Amino acid sequence: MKKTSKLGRSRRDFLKSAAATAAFAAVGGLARTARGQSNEPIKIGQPTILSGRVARLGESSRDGAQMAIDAFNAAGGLNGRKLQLVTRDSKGRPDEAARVVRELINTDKCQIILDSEASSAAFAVQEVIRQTGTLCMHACSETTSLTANPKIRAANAFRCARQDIHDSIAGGRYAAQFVKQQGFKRWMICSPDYAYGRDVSALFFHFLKESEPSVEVVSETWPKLFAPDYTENITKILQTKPQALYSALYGGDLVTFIDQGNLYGLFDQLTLFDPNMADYTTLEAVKKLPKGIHSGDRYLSTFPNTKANADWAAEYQKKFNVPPINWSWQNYVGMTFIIEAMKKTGSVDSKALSDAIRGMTIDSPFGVDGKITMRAEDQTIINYAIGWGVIIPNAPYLEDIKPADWNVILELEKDWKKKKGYI
Amino acid sequence: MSRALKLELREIDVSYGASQILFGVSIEIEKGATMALLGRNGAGKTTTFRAIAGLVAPSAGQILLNAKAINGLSPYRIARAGIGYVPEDRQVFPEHSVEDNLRIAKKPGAHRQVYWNLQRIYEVFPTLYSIRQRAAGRLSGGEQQMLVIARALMGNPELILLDEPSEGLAPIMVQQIARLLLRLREMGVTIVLAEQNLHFCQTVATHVTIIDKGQIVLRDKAENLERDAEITRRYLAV
Amino acid sequence: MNLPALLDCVSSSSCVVTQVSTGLIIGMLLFLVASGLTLIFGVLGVINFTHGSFYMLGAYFSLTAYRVTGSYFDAVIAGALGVAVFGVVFERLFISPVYNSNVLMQLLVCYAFILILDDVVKIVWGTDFQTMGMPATFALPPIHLFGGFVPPFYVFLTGLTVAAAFSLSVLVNKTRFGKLVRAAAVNRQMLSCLGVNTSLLYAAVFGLGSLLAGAAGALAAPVRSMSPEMGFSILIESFIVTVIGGMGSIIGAFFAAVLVGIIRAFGSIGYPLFTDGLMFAFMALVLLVKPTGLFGRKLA
Amino acid sequence: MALSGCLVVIALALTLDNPQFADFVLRLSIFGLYALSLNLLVGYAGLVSFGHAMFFGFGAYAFGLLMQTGLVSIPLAFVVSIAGAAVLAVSVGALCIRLKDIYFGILTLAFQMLLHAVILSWVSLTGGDQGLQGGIPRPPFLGVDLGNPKQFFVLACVFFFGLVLLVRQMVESPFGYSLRMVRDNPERALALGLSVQRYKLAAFVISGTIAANAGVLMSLYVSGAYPNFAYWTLSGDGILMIMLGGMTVFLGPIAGAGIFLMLNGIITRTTEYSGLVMGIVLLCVVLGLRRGVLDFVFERCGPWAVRRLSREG
Amino acid sequence: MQGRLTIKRLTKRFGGVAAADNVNLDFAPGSLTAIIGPNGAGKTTLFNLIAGRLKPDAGEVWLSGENVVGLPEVEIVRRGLSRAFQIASLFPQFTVEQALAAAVHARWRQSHSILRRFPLPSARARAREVLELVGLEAVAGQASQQLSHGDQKLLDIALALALEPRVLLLDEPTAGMGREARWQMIEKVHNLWSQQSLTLIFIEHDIDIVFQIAQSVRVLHYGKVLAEGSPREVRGNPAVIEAYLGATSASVPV
Repeated sequence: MKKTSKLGRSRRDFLKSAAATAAFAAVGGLARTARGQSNEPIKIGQPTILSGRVARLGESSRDGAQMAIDAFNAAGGLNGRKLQLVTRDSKGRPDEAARVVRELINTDKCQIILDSEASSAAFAVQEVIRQTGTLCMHACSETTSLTANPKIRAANAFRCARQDIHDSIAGGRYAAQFVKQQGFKRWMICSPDYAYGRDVSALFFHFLKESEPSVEVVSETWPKLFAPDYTENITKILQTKPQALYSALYGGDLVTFIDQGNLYGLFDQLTLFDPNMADYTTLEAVKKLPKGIHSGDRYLSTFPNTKANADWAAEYQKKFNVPPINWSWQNYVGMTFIIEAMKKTGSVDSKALSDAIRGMTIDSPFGVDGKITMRAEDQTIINYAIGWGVIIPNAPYLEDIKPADWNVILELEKDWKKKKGYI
Repeated sequence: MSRALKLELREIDVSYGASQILFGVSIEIEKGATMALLGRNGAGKTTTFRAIAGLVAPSAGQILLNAKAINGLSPYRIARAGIGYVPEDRQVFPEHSVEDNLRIAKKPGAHRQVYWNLQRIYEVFPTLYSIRQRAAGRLSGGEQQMLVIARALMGNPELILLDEPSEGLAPIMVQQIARLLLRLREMGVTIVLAEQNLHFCQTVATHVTIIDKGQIVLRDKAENLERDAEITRRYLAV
Repeated sequence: MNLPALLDCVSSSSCVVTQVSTGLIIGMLLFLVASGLTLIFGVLGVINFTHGSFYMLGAYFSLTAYRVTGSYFDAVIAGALGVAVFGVVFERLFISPVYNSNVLMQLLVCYAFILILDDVVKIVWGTDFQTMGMPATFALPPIHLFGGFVPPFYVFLTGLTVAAAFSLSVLVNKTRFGKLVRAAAVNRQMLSCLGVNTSLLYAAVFGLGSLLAGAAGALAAPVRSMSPEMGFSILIESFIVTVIGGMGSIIGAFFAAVLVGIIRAFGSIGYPLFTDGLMFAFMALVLLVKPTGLFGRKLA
Repeated sequence: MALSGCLVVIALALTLDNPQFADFVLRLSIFGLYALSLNLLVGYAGLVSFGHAMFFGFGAYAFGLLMQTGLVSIPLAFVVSIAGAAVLAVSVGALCIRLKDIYFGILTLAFQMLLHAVILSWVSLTGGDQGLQGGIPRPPFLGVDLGNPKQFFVLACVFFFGLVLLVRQMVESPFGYSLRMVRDNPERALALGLSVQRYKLAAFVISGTIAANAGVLMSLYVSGAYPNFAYWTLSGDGILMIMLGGMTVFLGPIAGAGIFLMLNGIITRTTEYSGLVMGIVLLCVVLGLRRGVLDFVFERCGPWAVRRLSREG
Repeated sequence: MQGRLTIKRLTKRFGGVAAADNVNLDFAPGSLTAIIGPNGAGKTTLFNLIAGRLKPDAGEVWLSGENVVGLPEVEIVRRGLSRAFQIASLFPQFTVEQALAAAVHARWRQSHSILRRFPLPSARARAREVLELVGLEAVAGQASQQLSHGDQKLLDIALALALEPRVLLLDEPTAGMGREARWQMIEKVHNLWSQQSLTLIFIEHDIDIVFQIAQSVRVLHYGKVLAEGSPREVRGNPAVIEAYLGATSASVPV
């Protein structure tokens, strides 16, 4: 209740202090005119990264969200009001992300935040919207604690992205089968030295060992994020001679790692498990894909192997002239949840939308059975497609995909949360 | 050194920031002359040289070399126009060997003439030949002084500016430098030297100019200096 | 910290061979970038903070050349020369006006260009990371050496860098150009008074330094994915190398690069989570004990 | 005069109740204070530090961590973090001031990056790259509730103006003049009996401590602390701010921080090529105003500004 | 012993060159002594050694009965020795009054005071006194860098005087001045000396000035004491003349 009044108040104050605001806004090079509210577009603020090494994250997030918005607007919008996406670069810096979100809410009058920040900035965004009460959809952060930890979770914040824990349970289970078949006992970790890399690696082995206690992590190596050179890590792996290697590297780092590893014939000597390999940009960039890498899917037009998914990918490709990637579908789905909630409530009120989204199930090409659910208890999505398979050099890139069993995921997740004291 | 050379300073003023050092200094040097610019510490000798060499721009007046204005040109252009400069503190390249110091300075003269090469330099400066591999920073003061004079010659200049070549040298070295300058004078090199040491100037110079507080107070031939004893004592010595 | 692992490694010859060769490989590319940085600082007195961006440009130039010509050799030449030309233009237009300014001004010009070049790369080559792929010539299995592995491409890279270091040292110590360069580093004004066009010399030195950065970028292209801001981590590392070796000392840069490579190679075994911290700590230590670096000239 | 300025800003912000304006004022307080503290070092003491973010980051983390323990009150956490920053500044400063010029700068940079590496590596304490998560609690103290945005705003403004006045007093005190002497002519200062090294150290410590204050304010503002608070980019931004605003006028750094924040705001709002535009703007400032501003600042305007300031005092 | 400066066997070498070579000198309290010698004789180095800026290779410097060799420069200043420099060493942006007040603060150990505004009234009053003493009242409000050369030199001396020294070292107080200005300057210096009960030691090139005011003269040459005595004695010394005009033996024709 407090939150709604806050939103209302800021709107009234905007009119009350229009002159002063205009004066200030002029300084900021921003021209605004007060207009009637009825056909004013509904603004959705999207803080993201548009510069530097992961600018691709921002671009594909924007494209994914835009695709959903365009469809909705073409169908008439919300009682004639169109949606408008306002995307801003935060450079991935948490304090800058916090500033951008405040600005989007306060100055640009965005009523909804589609947070397309990587993890550390997502936490900063969470702190801002906790204070403002604005509806927030995290569409990129995969760090479990963002929504799973009740101390960090916010009532008005949802996550529409893969989650470390889900990926890791799926990966751990998948790897356990191979351990059974091949007898891989000696494992090693080579993951990026930051929260995501550490968390997802720890979870993977947690669940792998749960099924196969004989597995042993004999050594670890932690390259820096965006490291240009992995030679020291590769030679360390060669020294250790593990049977299998788990790596949470992704994107350009993964490509560099594989290219440099190839020089040493690294992948002839062990089996690599990486949850992030099966993404188009990565697959197309690796010039010499080694045989037999096991990977989780990020986004593939062939998984789930449905017409809906293939159509969506084709439409995306046609619209933006690049293939969709993981962040594309996540933002698309995040936006879809928001739109569905608007349709249902006919409102843009944060509280009303939050209530509607909580527990909502939508039709989506990326769900295991064509549906994705926003779980009410921790406001995060489940039932999205997760599968592991073996990488092949050409399209469809991933073969022999074993879809994960969500019943198992949910069960193990629950146990784990209990252990962590989250429930 | 084919043409008749003439360096001319016309009424130049030089200031460093707020303090003016030179006030309307005019000097003329003809080819083949050895002119001594005498004056006490701080009289403006070094500043005059720096102005000629292009290291400081005069705020007024002109500097002409063979009737062409050279003030305002960058130092390397002035050097290429035929002026060799030997600064007061010598400024050898300390880590380079003696020979490298000379090689660095090697260039043809303003009219593409090449008289000075390593061989000729070593003939005139046999001492340098014997120490040619030594790092210039490790030479004695006198050796360094020889080196920088030789270095200036390697550029085949029409005129060399020597700032206090006798300063801080032992008497025996001063003698050697004096002999050297006389030899250069005989070879027809035009020399301008700044000095405090009157006797030294009387030995080597053909002309004398005395500068005091940034103004020229006397211009004369060296042989007439006895006649100017009063003035010299007043402006130079005890 | 994992001291037992470090001890194990040190007592195993194959581990020592592999990690030392690893250190050398890491050090070689670092040296190529750092040598340009140190050369420019030594002569011009400017810390070229855009050096990492030059490395990035070298990689992208060579990528484009490789895609056009299909020849890795051409790609490296294009990367190196392209960046050299860019460096000369950059020096003439943007750095030379601030030679006599406050060091902060030079810093700001460089910083501005880091920002600009990252975005230019983004506009021209796109935000996605790009890869060149290993040229067929080097796509060979690794060589076994005393129980360790060394990839042929790295052997080539190391050989080339050592050759470059050697040529650079000959160039700087034996040729007339080198003598002029070293003289300019000590006393630009006097050199100018000897008739040397030092502005031209400065531009040439800046061009040479840029060439080295560009060459490093081009040489690294087959094994490192490219993306905007890729110059940044290189800049930091080569800056550390430059400071440790002594700013202005090429031989210092060589030893420091190898040293940093070795620290990283063994640090990744002994202190896997603190290798960056190790490098900064080492740099601070060197600065405290000998501010001019291990091989630095004593300042006048 | 300053006091009335403070009151005007607070009153303005409260009556307008414009969140963006308040946000800007808060950020200006934080970065203005940070730039001002850096200028105490660079502008007044002539020590060009490339690692000033070390203290900003330290302040933010120390305060955030203390508050997250839930055991201490805000004033106590504040005092402890500032004292900690002072201790850090004394130890780092004692080492750094032994070096001169660029070497001083590089050594400060090395220590700053060392702190950054520690923050990234010590995950169990600092949260590594994720920073301090879950918000920073703001229990009420002495009748002040910082959880209330208005109260926080007023307190931050008062805090900012208080510190600005303190710094102002400092630069106008005999101590401040001693710093200028050490900057302009250390040899003469020594010959007058001033222990140059001690003054440098004092400047380093005071400046670091004030930067830590800005860091504390920042951690309260964003309700967290992140590794980039202690990263070189923030050190660089500080230098950018004082260069933009001017180093010889007392309020220059604050103006510079304002310009920087506005520029950044405008650029991110209008283009996604923020680096390109920011870079070009910077180039224009550095190369375009080079003769004007630099001469102006360092030669002509210098004595004028000093005179003007001394007349004011 | 207060104000006596005694130098014993002081030696300092730079590379192979001896800038001070076993120098023994004694300056009585309240005396006025000139040090002369050609360029490069080691005069300024001698001052730097006395003031503690340079550490001697060997020898002792006794100031008011205490050997100060090895003490930091600041400590030597605090024991009553101050100096003015050959090239006026000032704080260019300070006004004359500010500079003097700053020096007074330094003398009174108030330079670190943070809570009060610069300058403290007492220091300002004292600065005014020094100003009057040297006669710079008219330019009190001008920035140091805008002063005329002569006034800059005077301010430099005033800064040293503001420290209330017992021993004052002046390095070429008249360097770079016009003829008139020199005499005015030296007259002031002489007056200051006679009013302040100072041990005054100055380096000077203008020999007329030296002979006019110095009680005694020390001649340095190549780091050695070549001669000492009254001006008259020194003036007649052939070794001194040779040192100045250059050795006649140097003019051997080839």
